[in-house]
Amino acid sequence: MKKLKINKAYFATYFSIAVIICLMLIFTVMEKSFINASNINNLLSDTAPLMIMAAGMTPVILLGSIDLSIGAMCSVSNVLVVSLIMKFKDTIYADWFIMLVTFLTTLLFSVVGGIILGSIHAKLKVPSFIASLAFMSIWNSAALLISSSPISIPKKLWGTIEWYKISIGPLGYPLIIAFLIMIGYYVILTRTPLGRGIYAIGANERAARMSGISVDRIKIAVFAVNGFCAALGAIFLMAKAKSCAPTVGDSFTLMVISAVVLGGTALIGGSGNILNTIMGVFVVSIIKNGMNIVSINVYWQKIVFGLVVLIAIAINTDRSSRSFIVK
Amino acid sequence: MKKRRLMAVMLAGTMVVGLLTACTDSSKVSSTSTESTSDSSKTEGTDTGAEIADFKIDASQIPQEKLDTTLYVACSIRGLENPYIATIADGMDMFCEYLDSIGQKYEKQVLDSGGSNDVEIDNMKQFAAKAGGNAIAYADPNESAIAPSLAEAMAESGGYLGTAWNKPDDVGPQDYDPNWVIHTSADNVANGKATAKALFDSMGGKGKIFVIEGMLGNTASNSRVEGLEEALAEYPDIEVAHQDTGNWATNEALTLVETWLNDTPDVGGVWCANDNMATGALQALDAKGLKGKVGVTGIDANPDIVEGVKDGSVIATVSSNGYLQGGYTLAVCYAVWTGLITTEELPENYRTFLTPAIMITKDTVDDYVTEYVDSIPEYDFSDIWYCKADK
Amino acid sequence: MSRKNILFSAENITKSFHGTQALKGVNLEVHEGEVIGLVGENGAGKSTLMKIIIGVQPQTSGEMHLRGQAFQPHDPLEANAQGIGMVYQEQSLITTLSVGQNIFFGHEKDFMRMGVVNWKKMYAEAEKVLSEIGCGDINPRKRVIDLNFATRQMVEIAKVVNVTKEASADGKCLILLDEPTSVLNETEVKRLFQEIRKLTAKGHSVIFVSHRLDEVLEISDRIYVYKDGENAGNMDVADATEAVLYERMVGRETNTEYYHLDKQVIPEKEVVLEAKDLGCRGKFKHVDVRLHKGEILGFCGVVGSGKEEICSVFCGDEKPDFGELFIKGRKVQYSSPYQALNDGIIMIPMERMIEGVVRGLSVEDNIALSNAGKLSKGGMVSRKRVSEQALEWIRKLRIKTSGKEELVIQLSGGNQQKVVFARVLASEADIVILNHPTRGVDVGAKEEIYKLIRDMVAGGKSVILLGDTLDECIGLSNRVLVMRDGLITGELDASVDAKPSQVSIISMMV
Amino acid sequence: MGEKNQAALSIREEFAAKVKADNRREKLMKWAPVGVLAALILVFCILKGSSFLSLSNLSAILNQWSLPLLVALGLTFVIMIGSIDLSIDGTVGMVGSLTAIFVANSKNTANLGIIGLLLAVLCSVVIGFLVGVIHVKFKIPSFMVSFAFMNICIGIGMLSYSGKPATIRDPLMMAIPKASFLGIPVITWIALAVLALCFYIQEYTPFGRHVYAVGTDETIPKAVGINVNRIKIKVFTLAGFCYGVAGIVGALRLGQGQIAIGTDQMFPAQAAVVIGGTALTGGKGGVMNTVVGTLIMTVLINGLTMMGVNPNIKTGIQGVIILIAVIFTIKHGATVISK
Repeated sequence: MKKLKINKAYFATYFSIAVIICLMLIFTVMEKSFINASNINNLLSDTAPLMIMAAGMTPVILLGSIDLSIGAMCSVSNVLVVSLIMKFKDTIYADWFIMLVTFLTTLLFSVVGGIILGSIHAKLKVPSFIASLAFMSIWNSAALLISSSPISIPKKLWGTIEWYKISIGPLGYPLIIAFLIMIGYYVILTRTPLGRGIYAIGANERAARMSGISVDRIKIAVFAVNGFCAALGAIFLMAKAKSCAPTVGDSFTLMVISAVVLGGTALIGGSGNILNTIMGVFVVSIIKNGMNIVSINVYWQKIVFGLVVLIAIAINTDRSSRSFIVK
Repeated sequence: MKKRRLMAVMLAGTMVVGLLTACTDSSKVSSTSTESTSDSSKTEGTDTGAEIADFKIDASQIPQEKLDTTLYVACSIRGLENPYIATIADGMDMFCEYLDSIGQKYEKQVLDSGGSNDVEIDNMKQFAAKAGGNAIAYADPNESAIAPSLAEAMAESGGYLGTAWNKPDDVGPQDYDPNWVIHTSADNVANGKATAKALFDSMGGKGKIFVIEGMLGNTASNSRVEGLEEALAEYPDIEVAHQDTGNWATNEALTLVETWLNDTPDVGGVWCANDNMATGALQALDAKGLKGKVGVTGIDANPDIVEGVKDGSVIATVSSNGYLQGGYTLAVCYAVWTGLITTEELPENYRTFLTPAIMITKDTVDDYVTEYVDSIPEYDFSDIWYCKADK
Repeated sequence: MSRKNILFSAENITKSFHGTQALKGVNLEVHEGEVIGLVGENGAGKSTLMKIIIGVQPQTSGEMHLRGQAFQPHDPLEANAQGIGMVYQEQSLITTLSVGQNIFFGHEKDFMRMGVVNWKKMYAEAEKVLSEIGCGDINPRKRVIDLNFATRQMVEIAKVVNVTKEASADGKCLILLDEPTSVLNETEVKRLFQEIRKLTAKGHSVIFVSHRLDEVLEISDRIYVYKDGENAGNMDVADATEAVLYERMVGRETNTEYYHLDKQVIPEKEVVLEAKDLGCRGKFKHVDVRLHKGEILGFCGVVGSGKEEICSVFCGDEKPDFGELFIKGRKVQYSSPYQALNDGIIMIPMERMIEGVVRGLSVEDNIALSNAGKLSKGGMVSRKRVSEQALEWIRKLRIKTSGKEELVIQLSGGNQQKVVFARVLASEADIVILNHPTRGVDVGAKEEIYKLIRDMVAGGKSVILLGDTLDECIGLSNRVLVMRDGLITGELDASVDAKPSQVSIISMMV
Repeated sequence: MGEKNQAALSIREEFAAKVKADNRREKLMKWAPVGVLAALILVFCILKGSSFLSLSNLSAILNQWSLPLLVALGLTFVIMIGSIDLSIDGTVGMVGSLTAIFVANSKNTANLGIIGLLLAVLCSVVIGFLVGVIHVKFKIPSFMVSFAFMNICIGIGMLSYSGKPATIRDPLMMAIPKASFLGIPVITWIALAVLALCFYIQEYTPFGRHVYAVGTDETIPKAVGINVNRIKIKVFTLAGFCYGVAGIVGALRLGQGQIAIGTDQMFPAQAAVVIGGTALTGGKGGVMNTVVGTLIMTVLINGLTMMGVNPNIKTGIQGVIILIAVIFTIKHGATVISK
């Protein structure tokens, strides 16, 4: 009995690992350079922004909510941080100081943005799907208003983003930060009253409220942290591309949510965990990376991606409880 | 300074039209190039320049070991929905045929960014990692800002990259020696201006126009609009009735023109930043029975727009000649990879330069069709500098 | 009575879920024109058997016969077609549709003409069906969401009657009623029973499942008692009394000291909760309440008298429109139960399955829900303390579970309730509002709960009690407040030797 | 005692008044989307006057309305059963691309005419069916299935013309977008026909009723013996049909088949459906709500475009209006649960 339960709890994780191993085997057989050091290095470092945003999205989905504005929030933060850096272009401040000020301002902005969205969702009872959809439009506009065109960071300020290249062994700095955030979230979700509240709200909001859990506050906090993660992802993207673009986050929204769900976190909330999200993120990145490495015809890439996602989620979905309603 | 340069380009553009009509016999399309000068034109005329200009790939000089190494060839593009972009991939295929002919072992692939900066960088990194130094690539950076990152991705593994269209002003191929070999561009400002002027002339120099921009914040779109604005300055009687972005998309342009036609039914012309949007504008005009009466211009030379030029509903479009861009950029990179040429030998104006564009108007359309539509042009890729507009 | 033809029989039905046996081989025989009462504790297997009969889930082994022929429905529709219909414990009406559409839900084809549903005809038919069961006053065009629960229940019965009526043209039909009276008031129950008698007079049969033994005794011809998934008795109603049934169900005699009166304590002077002229628009008004430390304060009143709403205000779930609330002498204004809990007030909600437990979480996590903060050190919840606490309460309340990690959803209904109690008790709140604490709880568990309540008070807590029955309210409380139409109409002392009579309270309630 | 009776009476009256007020509010809420639409029209009339109300602009609005309406109609049913469909961008684009290569066109020699259109719609119907089947049979959330199919369909669409979109040459097909009947564009008539079909399905077939039931509480129809899975599959198939017609309309309007026909259709459609008053939780709303919702979005975009509002702000304004519309039309209160 006990064994059965453990199996169930980590069902998604086991299958995700299986999916990842299968994918890696297939790609390696097709093109052995898939497994070479520099590609694995790429795979690991390029995953960082997606990983961070997925970390932020996981508790949102655990709540049973959804945040479609994450991509747009990423865009607006991305543009904001670079335009702030540009303000310092002709000053004499040290790189680290510029970095600190601009990053903190951007992160603060995103947290405030998250709080506004969270408050509208929690206090005014607007479904998160539609509230965040509206905010998607608003942030998109904001990003374009801050800068309608991409800005490159001038060469003399490249010092502000050199940290992105630092790596310890095969793990790049960004991925280490992403993992740290993941660990942080793991601790929060499993070990703190906040985390238990998140699961309880996701599984039964009414009961959670009646149990004396501060539902609104937790929701707002989760959305705030989600905004933070989006901004951090945006800063990574900025460092990676040495520039910003007002549409940079667009493609992330669905990708992030898919990665979380692919990991096995249920969209209706209340079940799933952060480890699964890591797996989900790797499934998505490996598919994308692998398809390029084995040079699948571009016209076919989307089709293959769709099919592999479908197969992965089909393997990964916990269907053990028959009565479960899937929406 | 910039203005003057543009004027020169414009002049050259109009000359080309004339030239094109004059000489159509040659199977080589040497005469269809738009002459222009580049930023670095000052160095022109030096001895090295002349020597370099005559450089040709001599297959016999390529070491056998290089020929036997698998060379990874790629073009990194924004997505294959757009006919122009598809011709770049075709250009790569044509270059690969050349590689076949000289016995080079290779593998080719298309990297599709789907319009995302991040994906494009990731793709390039992955491609470079896989090739481990034996790589040449053409990249059309999604935004100018990411060109250095693409170059950096290539530099890390030692491959060779040529970019087109977009790069930041303060960074160039020299910053990533030797891996960022060249950067080329069709002259967006000139093209935007040329089509605008053709449109205004067709309207008799006065009247109202609609302006449909490309994606907000896109360099190509901004430069083309810049060209348009320059043309507007020269034609004071032209009034812009409406201006908005169509996001490069046909349906959005359709919606825009449909809406605008209601309060400005007396519009004289529609200027579009690319042909996809021109298709939409045409469709909206057609629905109101104004097709052929209200002139439309675009850029890219999509098949349907070229046809439109033929039947008179489109005033002008410009072909940036993706075959040439894709194929020759790779050819230059190939020459560097084989070691036949080194980046140090290349003066600045051989690292960053303009590629020839082909203006298509009613007068030139037939030649264009015979040359590029009914047959695929043939290129001699050993003559790597053929793609240089000022050669 | 049982000399009539056998309509339906089930022999040796077993059913196992996830390795646990819900039914260990039960038998049931229904004759034509008979009302069968089916009683048993929570988890005895009543509902499981109902679901098997109606075809929602198949049995693991055993056979069923209908009119002498083997009967094995694959879905409820098939059961319906053969004359078996069921009214569910959970409300099974679609609230966004109208009454008529609900009654004929799944049978719209009968009203199709040229691919279009003839609504007019359907509503006319619905009116007929409703008046047949004596509910002609319900407008079939009304949306279900606009009806109260009692009316909904009648609609539900109308729906089942309609379904089975069709099949009964040639034979007799069988209607399963699973806890149909739980949301009905007394007059409505009466009406329901009339309806049942009308049905049986026509030769149809009914299986009636309920926790209320008095009702079962009133309506049934024959009673089956199940215990732990096995037959524990089968008797004619003439041979049955509440005591007999109770004994069969729990296997022991009723404790004479049912309410543990010996443990009733005299409250202290200290007022822990005071309401002054509290009011909620359209719900209650002019409510003045004082709750002393160590007191059990009972609220009596019919459904809709406002007692539920007062509790919602006390525990912070609703905001009052007028008046003031003082907790331990401090004026408060709550906007969420979270704030109330901080002041030591918590409620055990009535709908425990919906509001009380998070069924997707484990037993230990549920128990720790209301006091996670207290179990944490430096912001981290100690897993050890959570599981220690869970084990303690599992032992104390005798919660039947395979382990503290078991998900609550896998427990039986009664045990889920116990988990709620464990959570509330573990929360260390000192003012506990008990909203129908014994609703849906079997007799054995009831007694345990009474004992718990006594222990709580003895431990210095104060309790506001909304009793499931009047008897319970009187028996447990130190003081009883009677409510009617949103007003307090009486206050009665209920100390050990001066318990008021039910009659005196009822006179103030209605 | 007398005084207390008085008070009791007033409680009852209060309660009755409250219920009445709630009912009135709810009824008012039902009409709120219509109010928003009216307000928008009024604002644009005042600001832009005759040109906004001109016949040609009204016809343009109808024309622009057709495609979002078709897409949103299909989505309405999906949302009513509480599911979600992300495949829109892909299916619409795919059908648009396929339409152009099935009828007489500049790319190949196929000339299937009307049959080509049917074939194209069939493709999306099959996709919808597959989404539904995989969703219910494998118990995969519709979010993920439709996300996968969005990618697959975009792939198929792109593959079908390989970078060089086909221009429609069929004279009939070329005439349709220009034609109008009774002053209303034929394309709008097509959309209205599908609207009528959807309304009929919703109101007059058992299936329509069952859709509401599945959205409200799946266990109920299950208990009555209705095959919930089949209903869901039917809903996705119907949605596929609507997207298919939308794809054809898009292709005809453009005169060309390209994947961009479907681009960015999905999120506005979701917004339109919800603004119209269909609840994301399922079971509430309907086709007519969607009509209003899509009209709000179309009029808004049309008006903003006519006023020449800075395109950068345009999407932001849309977002704010979505937010306002939803905040005013949903139930608040402590006990409401919104996810």
